[in-house]
Amino acid sequence: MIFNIPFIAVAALILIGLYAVIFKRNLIKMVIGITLIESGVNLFLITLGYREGSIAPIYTSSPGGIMALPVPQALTLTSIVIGVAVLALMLSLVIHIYRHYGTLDVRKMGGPEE
Amino acid sequence: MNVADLIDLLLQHSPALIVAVPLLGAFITPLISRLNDKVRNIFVILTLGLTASLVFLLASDVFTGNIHTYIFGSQDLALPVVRILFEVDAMSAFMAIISVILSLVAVIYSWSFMKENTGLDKYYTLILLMTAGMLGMELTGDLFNFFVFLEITSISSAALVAFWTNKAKSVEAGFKYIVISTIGALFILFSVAMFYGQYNALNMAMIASAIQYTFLDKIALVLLIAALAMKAGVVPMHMWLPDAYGKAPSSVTLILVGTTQASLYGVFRVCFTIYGGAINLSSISVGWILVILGIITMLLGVAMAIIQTDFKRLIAFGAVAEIGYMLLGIGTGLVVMLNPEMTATGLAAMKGGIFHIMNDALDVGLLFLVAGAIYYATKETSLNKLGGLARNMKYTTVFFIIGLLAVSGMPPMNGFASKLLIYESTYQLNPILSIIAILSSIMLLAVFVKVFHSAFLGPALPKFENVKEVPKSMLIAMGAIATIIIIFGLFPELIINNIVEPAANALVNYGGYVREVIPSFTGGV
Amino acid sequence: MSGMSKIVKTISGIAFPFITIYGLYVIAHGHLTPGGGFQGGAIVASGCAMVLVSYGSIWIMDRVKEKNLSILESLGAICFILLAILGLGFGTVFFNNFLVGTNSLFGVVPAAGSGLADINTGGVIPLMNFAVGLKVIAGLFGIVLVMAYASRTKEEKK
Amino acid sequence: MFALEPLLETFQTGSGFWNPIIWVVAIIVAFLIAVILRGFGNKEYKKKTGQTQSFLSGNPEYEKEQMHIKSSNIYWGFTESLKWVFDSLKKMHTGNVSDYALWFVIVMAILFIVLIMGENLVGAI
Repeated sequence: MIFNIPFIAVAALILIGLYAVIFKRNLIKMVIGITLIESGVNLFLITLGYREGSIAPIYTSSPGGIMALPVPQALTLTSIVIGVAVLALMLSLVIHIYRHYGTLDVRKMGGPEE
Repeated sequence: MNVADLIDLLLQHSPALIVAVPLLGAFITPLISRLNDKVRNIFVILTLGLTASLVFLLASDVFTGNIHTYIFGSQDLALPVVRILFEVDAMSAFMAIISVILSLVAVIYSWSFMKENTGLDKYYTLILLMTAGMLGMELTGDLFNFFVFLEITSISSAALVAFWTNKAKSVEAGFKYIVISTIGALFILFSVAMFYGQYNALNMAMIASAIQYTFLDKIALVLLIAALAMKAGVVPMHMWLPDAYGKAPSSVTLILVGTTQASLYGVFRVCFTIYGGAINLSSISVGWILVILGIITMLLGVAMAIIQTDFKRLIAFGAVAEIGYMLLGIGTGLVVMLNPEMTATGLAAMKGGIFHIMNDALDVGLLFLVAGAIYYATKETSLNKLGGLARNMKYTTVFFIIGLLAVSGMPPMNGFASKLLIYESTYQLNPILSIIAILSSIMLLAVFVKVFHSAFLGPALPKFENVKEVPKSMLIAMGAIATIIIIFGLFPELIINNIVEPAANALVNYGGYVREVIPSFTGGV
Repeated sequence: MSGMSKIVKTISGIAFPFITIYGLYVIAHGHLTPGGGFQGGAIVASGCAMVLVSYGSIWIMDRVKEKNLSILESLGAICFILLAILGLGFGTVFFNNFLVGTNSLFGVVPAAGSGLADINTGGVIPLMNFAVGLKVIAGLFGIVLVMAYASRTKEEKK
Repeated sequence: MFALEPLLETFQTGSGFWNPIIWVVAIIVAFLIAVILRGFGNKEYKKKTGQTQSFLSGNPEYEKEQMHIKSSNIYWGFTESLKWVFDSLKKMHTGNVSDYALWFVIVMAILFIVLIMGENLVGAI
């Protein structure tokens, strides 16, 4: 039962992130929502690689015993790297949007065309 | 070493080189642009030309029925499933040809189109990155790798959509695009994790051989279809697409068409290959989902296109409508796949859908290039203010007529052949589908006739008196696509037999795809 | 961004070399311990970002040119891909670890089983870590620099 | 070396056929007929006479800008009669990223219901 807690956390993080993206009007808060979704997915990946009583998958000077799966950790790392790039791009676009419109509220921006 | 050996070696390593060459070129570009702008442009065109020739070399071999696997990092092929590998079948090669043609044309077009912009070294770097990402998505045989290339593509294309940072709308469109594509990509990663948790594999072939169609697999299927369909611009998740297409520079829009289709390729790969082992009741319901999404996409795209007054936004809605035809064709193929009486119909529908992917890329791409040419000449995109341009821009007008006829499926252009296949095969599934498809095609013609009338016909307007024909590089780019459209239109049988049919067969024959990696696999037709 | 108080400047000046050394350590030991090019590069870049915050973007912009950073970034990426292509040239396939077993630089194969780490192992992996580290340092610092420079207030622009 | 036959082959679609070459020949013939017919009329056409000027029931000619039908006026009747459709479609496109994400979640929910509940229903029947 205790091992289900990470999965509940994953679901909670993703739902909170989606809530922030869909219902928050501030662009920065939407960006935060996306990073929350990303953290949720990363947590899910890491949790998949966990084995009960395992140690970190470092081969040198290992005390023996079972190791956690290294592949999900590598995937998580890649996903974090990509997340950094996405975050940087989104924030720089937000800076540009703020320069043009003078606001971060989505309702006060250009809106639909035609 | 003689020439034949060299070509053999190149062919063997081409899957890796096709991605590596534009990637390397992307990072050399900022260094070269220190020297000279012209040298940089030539370098970028040469890089993409080299990539294109590698793609053609690989495709010429793959279309004969071989499947190429390329395993990274090791010479011993004993453990392919734990390594990252590229797996190229005819469908991948078909999509790679589309992507590389679009990128090459876009770069030639940008020579004049983007001449007056600053920061072009970054522009070309991003274009090459985007090309590498697209090609990677299409060639890879590893789901996580697919996600990585998807993200590379979306990051670089979002930056390119917002390239004109002095325009508020462009930046806004870029932001929308990156938000939407990141959410989609994260859900794809979530479903990849679900696969990894169940089957301990990231390899598409490995997952396909082990898939059980459990509850988690169903959730993963939902996430994958929804996320990839959103990236492909399927209604009602298409709304980012007109924004991004309409506000990006025209040369970028051309490649964006390629990226949406790479995502569409992802949908098909998921439905046919990864879930190929789970063909039972599911294939019918998934097929119907694709068909219904396709019908909605067609109708809504074309209805929104009718009321648009912005040139590029209108074409973007036309592009949305075109996506529906591909979904309709492939979905029909999926619906009737298990019905032994309708095998021929299913294959015809798949051929139509797949052929239409290429036709749509060319037709819509040509129209976007024409829109860019008009923007270049007049600095105007609103159709209400344009008029009488046919007097000053003769070649552009001819190219627009070709694009107009092709996109609305008029004979003898290429769009007709693929749409004919789709109409006839969907008629056998359900006549109403076929009628809706024909109706929206007619409406598409009406939409583009409206554009033709308001931009090119009418009295010569005084403010456009001094408008000149666009520079040569743009004409060459448009002419190249127009030529391909006419050739495809005049000889459809040649194209379908040699390129489209192998691709359709490769998509259906998932067992062959799996056996290439796991020789002991026995499933599949 | 303008600079902060003298205390912050002094402390960050003292801390910066340590952060940099630690980041470079993480990069150099990427093939032995957790970490690698990206993590170490992020550590170094965050040290640079600390200096940026304490001294202000205008002060940094006078000393570090964003153009040079982007060249460094490109060089890192080119090195990475060239190493992969060298795997094709010297070895057999793309990304092949052609240095392993050559007993040259990083080419020593360690004894099987667990034991103490030897830094002279790993083949091309440490070299790739260096390339990625270079790219990440230059890239992240460039991003932070450009963002800080772009978001400066109106008074500072004058 | 290069065979001509595959180029001229008729394209079989399974239940029909399509040959663009024949179609092109037919179009060229039609075009020639049109040119000949136009030639008959052209004889009586005299340039720089009253024949070349526009005639609007005797009213004076408008300015060029006003003569051109604007694109939003084309298909006016069609869009006007289906106004409720187009208005609701326009309302759907808010241009707001949050709504785009909301649509994504909605579609995901619908697909989920169709794929999971739908199959259970089919199984029950």
